[in-house]
Amino acid sequence: MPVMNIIQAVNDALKLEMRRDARVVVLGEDVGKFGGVFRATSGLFEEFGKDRVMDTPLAEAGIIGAAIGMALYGLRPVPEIQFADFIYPAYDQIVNELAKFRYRSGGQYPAPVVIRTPYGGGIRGGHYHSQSPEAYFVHTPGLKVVVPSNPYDAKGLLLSAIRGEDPVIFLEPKRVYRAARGEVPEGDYTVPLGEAKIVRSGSQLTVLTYGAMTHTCLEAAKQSEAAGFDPEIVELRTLLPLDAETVLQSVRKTGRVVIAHEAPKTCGYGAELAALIAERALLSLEAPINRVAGFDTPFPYTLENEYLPSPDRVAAAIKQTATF
Amino acid sequence: MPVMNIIQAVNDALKLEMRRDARVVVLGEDVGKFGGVFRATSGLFEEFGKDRVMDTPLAEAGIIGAAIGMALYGLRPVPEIQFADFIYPAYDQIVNELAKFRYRSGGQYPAPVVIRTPYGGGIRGGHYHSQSPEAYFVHTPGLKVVVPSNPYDAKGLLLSAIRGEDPVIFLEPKRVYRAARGEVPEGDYTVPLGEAKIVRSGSQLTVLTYGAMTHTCLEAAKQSEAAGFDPEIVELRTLLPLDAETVLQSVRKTGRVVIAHEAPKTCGYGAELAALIAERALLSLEAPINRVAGFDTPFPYTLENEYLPSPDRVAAAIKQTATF
Amino acid sequence: MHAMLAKGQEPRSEEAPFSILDDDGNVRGGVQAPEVSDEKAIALYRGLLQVRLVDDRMMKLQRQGRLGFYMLSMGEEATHFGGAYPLRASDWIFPSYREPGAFFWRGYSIKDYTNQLFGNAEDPVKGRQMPVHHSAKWINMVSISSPVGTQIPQAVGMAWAAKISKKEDVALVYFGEGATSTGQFHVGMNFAGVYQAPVVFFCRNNGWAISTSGDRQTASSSFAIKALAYGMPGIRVDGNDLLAIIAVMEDAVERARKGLGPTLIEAVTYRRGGHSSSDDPSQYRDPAEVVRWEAHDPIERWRRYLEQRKLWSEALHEKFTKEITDELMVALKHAETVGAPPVESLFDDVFAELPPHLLEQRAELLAMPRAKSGHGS
Amino acid sequence: MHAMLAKGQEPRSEEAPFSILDDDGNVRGGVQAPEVSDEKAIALYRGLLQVRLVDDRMMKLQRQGRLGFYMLSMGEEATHFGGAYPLRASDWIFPSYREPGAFFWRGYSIKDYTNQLFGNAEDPVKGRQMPVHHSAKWINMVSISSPVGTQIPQAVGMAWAAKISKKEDVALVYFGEGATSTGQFHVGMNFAGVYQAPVVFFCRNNGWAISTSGDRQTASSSFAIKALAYGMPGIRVDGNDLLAIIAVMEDAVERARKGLGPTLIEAVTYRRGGHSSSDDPSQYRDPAEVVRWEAHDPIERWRRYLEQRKLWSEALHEKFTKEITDELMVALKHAETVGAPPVESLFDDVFAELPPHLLEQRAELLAMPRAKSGHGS
Ligand SMILES: Cc1ncc(C[n+]2csc(CCOP(=O)(O)OP(=O)(O)O)c2C)c(N)n1
Ligand SMILES: Cc1ncc(C[n+]2csc(CCOP(=O)(O)OP(=O)(O)O)c2C)c(N)n1
Ligand SMILES: [Mg+2]
Ligand SMILES: [Mg+2]
Repeated sequence: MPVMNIIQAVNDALKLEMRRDARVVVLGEDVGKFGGVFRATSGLFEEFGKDRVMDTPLAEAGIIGAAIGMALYGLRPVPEIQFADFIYPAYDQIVNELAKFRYRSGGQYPAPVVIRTPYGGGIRGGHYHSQSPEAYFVHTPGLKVVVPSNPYDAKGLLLSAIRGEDPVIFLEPKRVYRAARGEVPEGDYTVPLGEAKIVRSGSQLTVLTYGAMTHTCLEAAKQSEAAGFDPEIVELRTLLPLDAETVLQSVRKTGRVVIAHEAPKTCGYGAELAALIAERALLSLEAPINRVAGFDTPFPYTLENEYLPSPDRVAAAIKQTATF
Repeated sequence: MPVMNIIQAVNDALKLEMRRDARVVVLGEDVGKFGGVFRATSGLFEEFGKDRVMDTPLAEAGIIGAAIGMALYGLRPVPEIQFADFIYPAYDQIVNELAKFRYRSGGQYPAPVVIRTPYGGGIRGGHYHSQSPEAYFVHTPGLKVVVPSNPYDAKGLLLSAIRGEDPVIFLEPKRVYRAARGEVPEGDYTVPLGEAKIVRSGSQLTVLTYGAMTHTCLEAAKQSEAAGFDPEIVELRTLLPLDAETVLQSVRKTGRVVIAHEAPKTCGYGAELAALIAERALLSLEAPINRVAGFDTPFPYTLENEYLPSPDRVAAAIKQTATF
Repeated sequence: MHAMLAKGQEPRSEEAPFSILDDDGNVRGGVQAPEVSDEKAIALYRGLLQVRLVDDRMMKLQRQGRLGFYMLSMGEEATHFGGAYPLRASDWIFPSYREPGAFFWRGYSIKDYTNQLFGNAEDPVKGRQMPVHHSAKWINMVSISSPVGTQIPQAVGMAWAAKISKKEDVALVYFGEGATSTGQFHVGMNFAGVYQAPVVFFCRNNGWAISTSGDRQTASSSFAIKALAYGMPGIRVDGNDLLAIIAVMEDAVERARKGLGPTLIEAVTYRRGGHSSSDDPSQYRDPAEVVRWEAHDPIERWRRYLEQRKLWSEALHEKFTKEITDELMVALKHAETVGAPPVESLFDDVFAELPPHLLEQRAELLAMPRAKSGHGS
Repeated sequence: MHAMLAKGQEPRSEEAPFSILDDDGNVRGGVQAPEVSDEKAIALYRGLLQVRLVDDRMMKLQRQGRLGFYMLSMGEEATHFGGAYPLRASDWIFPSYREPGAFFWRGYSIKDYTNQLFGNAEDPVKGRQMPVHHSAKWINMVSISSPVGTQIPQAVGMAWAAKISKKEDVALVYFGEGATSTGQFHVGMNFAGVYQAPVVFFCRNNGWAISTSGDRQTASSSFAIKALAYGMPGIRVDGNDLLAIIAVMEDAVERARKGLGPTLIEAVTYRRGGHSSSDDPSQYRDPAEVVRWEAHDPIERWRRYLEQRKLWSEALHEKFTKEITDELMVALKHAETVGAPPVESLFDDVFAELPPHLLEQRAELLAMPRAKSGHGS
């Protein structure tokens, strides 16, 4: 099986699906001849031409607005937003339009648009190339939200997203775009949306995480292991719909929870996980729910390493929670 | 003391502050001669003229973008967004610009803009005249978020917001714009941001709420009282910064929590409250944390009464939690 | 081509908009009028009349408290039909909330219309949206949205998709002059220019956006001139002159279908009523303005034109009025008796299939005692 | 007035942009050049040179891995000075990331500049933003933002505030031609037209937005023509001709200050380098294009003009080069030795005062072992 990084896996999924389904088109800033600033759409323009791989003017509202119109007409657009930080000019189109089209038309007009966008910190990009906006979308009924952490899932989840009938926000962890490498089957396969994965089994406490933070948590687990702790790590993969069963089962087993994400803590996705657990598994809890998250400040530049939850910080939280 | 409704109290605050401080200006769609679609700016144009009460073209991004520029220059703009549902074209200006200006400029450029906007359901407005977007703003570092429920607080909080040095999202509960009436002192007074209020003392369980839902919860409390329950109701008034002390004290006292808001449940503000409690007061909890919220669907039209958390639903949650 | 300006030629607001019929229904000298068959000309009259009669009734119902909300289009009816008439059935329309006639022209029934207004169990949008927010996929009428301007880039996307798919379909998108101030207008127009998408932008300049007059929206000399910023032709047309609108639309649709790209049409008309049933325009504008515009009524002008063509009679008018009124009465009676959509439908169509959390929330709601839900008021 | 088009007059892209100096630095016949004193003319030369030398050095440092990120403006330097020069110190500038010369002209030191690039403890923005995102309130230079176009309505608001406050201050806002595609451009321009705000919109049309060429941004015949959509004058100027830019800016600033409203300037220039240090333009454009534009270098042109005025000498050039280089070396050495901002500063300036949750988070972080933080690379 070929070894790929996440960018290559995304690229592979796009190529595969565009060959399989003539309705799939790609649009965005610099996605054409140039292949995207992260090269995720590289080679598509050459293979599929300008009618299916479209360089757009610099306007995210136009990219998503046009993608909605295309989807209504029957295409399967997969727009790229160059950085998640630049998705906000399209926020109205996403939150008021894309998310509500099927519902508000009484089911007449589905709008299956898959928005791909790199998110998160760790590339020294300051606050405009580092944000993690997942909570904004999870809180918006009508959107599915997917965050892979590795090439295998990236390809399989993206294929599921494009073949699904719903709008999807597909957040790509740019910090590990190239660093996360792994075997990826060459042909067709899918990873279903809505299924979490236990990436490390453990008995003592549950770590809930997703995206680039999965790697941070795995590193933290190594430290914790060395210190005699045995955390279970659940990688959510899909934030909405959430695989609540897998989460709750793990929590009921361990009775202790650490939640880790990069986004600011207050009202982040971790809040929802904590609330769910406090609602459904309270009696299993033996320790306070511990959130390790970005601080409630804009994303900084120089102090990025202090801002981002590090393996040390996660390991400290594991220790604190396990020994509570 | 004069009796006012919330609209009159907001209007009174604006007039008072515009007389007191020549830097205060108001801008938005139809806020001028017409006095705003809810009449909250009525009479301002006549008194302060077109240079301080500005009808704008139909563009929320322009309203907020221009307000930012005015604030940088030293004015105190209080823009109105006609309905919170139409705030999204300005989302980029709010989330990427307004919220980060002071921070990103190293403290050189504060941007004290107070955005007033009516929010929430209950006026048969369907999903585009009913949304409750507070969580989107609470999750954005750099913004304060305020939600009054009555005329006294509306005036006092708005005056604090305008006199403060930070950007504020000031969400007005339009469902009770006219229905919530009460005595309002004529002259100057403020209600500080960041202080919750116990609107009903009780011993048995804590209900956390804000905005129009405060009234729903008070009604529910009457039902509950009749059924022999004794809930304490904490009205938050400011969502960010949160008065965590008052919340946690009440929870430590009662050991049981119901959280009520109109916004969709998943990743709503209630999630943050639940997470905070599960982090800081877990050992005091005697029952699962119960969230009563809007369902995770777009806001409907005909079935609005089914969608909105009713006094019955809150009372049922109180019973369930109290008897757990 | 009847009236199209050459690319880059500059329309000016001082210039009178393109017009074919004068207020008395005479074809002006020197202009070439489009051919409209007797049958179609009469059908258009019936359509215009239907919008006026339906609007009138609904405003009354709203005042009586039998209907929650309404938006009427009195005085702007010609824009509904002038836009829709020159299109094929396979073309798509992205309407705003003030073009019910475009729905009717394509066969949306008064019954559909009324059921939507009442948000009842037979409402095509299942009671999900406010009154006047229709959606009718079976006739390629796209779901109306409240947020102003959002449909503009969507229409461009649809048109561009048609081009990519090698179909001949054209998009028509309606919006008010207020919408030209939104960022959405700009990005939509700009994309259309760049991709030469087969789309017609139809700006109903009715002079007002709620209480804001057109001259507060922009300092440009007209709305049509904005087309130059996107390398497309823009044209001003008398929005109360159905024949003139048909003419400029025929040109624009032909250009689009031939692959010659988009066009902006500014139809100059007037919002004679309030913005909506919640609005009282006497608070912000001179009633004399309304009176002046009554003299240019688009329906009366079309009537006189038909008279000139010997197609109109009092009897025909009475017949249409009675047919429409009867249909309306039956529809209203029906709409008011049909109940609300089932409670469980609240959770449908958020996604293609109900995910676990919505299944749970549905079960939770169904287990509760039923809330009072007054549909239609 | 040197070159301003009358309101409503239409600029065309086929027309050559307004120009005063030819490539040899001669004043073209028949045009009236603005007066620039000997002293200022020389100072402008020094400024141009400083940008070029600083850019050059920083790109090298970036390649060596000593600097995290950089954006250079090679070939576009005349726009920095042509924009800033005609303003008063009390006027405000809303820059994009590609006008460092405007900062320098107002007295921002190479040391400030370098500290910002390294995000160290002396960085005026406290290490909060990426390199090249300066902010200098003491000289009315507004904080640079990455999101393209957001500064445009902000500049309008500031200008409008000045007007309301009965001050004479004018706003200048810079942006690339790519930014004209954003909704922000549209709403900003439109507000400025409606309120007749004293603002000058300065579009640096450098041909490229990352890999996207100007003709993919819009189908309009020029960028300047877009002014017509907002009822303001638009003018194209040779963006490599400092004297011509000064001329059109003087007109625009004069109009703004007199209460005659906003102006759009399109300065036609060329981005000779990559978009940023992360970009490799050979992947998407013909290197011959770059070579062609080298012949129109704005600094060389100004040098020849000075030569004509007998103001330039090799010795002067050497002197400036040495001064600048020395200053730069000192600044760099300093910047690399100054440490990172203190950890606790992470929580400052989110709000005017630290609210309880940030006090807690700060305490939490300070209690942790210190993370490795490599500023400057
Ligand atoms: C983005 C947005 N902002 C504000 C509103 C509130 N609003 C509804 S209609 C309207 C005026 C629209 O005027 P125009 O575009 O001229 O259309 P008309 O009503 O005249 O047909 C406004 C401000 C809205 N629906 N959407
Ligand atoms: C809203 C937004 N979308 C995308 C980007 C990514 N981006 C940064 S610069 C740029 C191109 C800008 O081109 P132009 O406006 O012509 O300015 P130039 O770089 O040529 O000076 C893009 C697409 C961004 N910063 N902001
Ligand atoms: Mg209008
Ligand atoms: Mg450019």
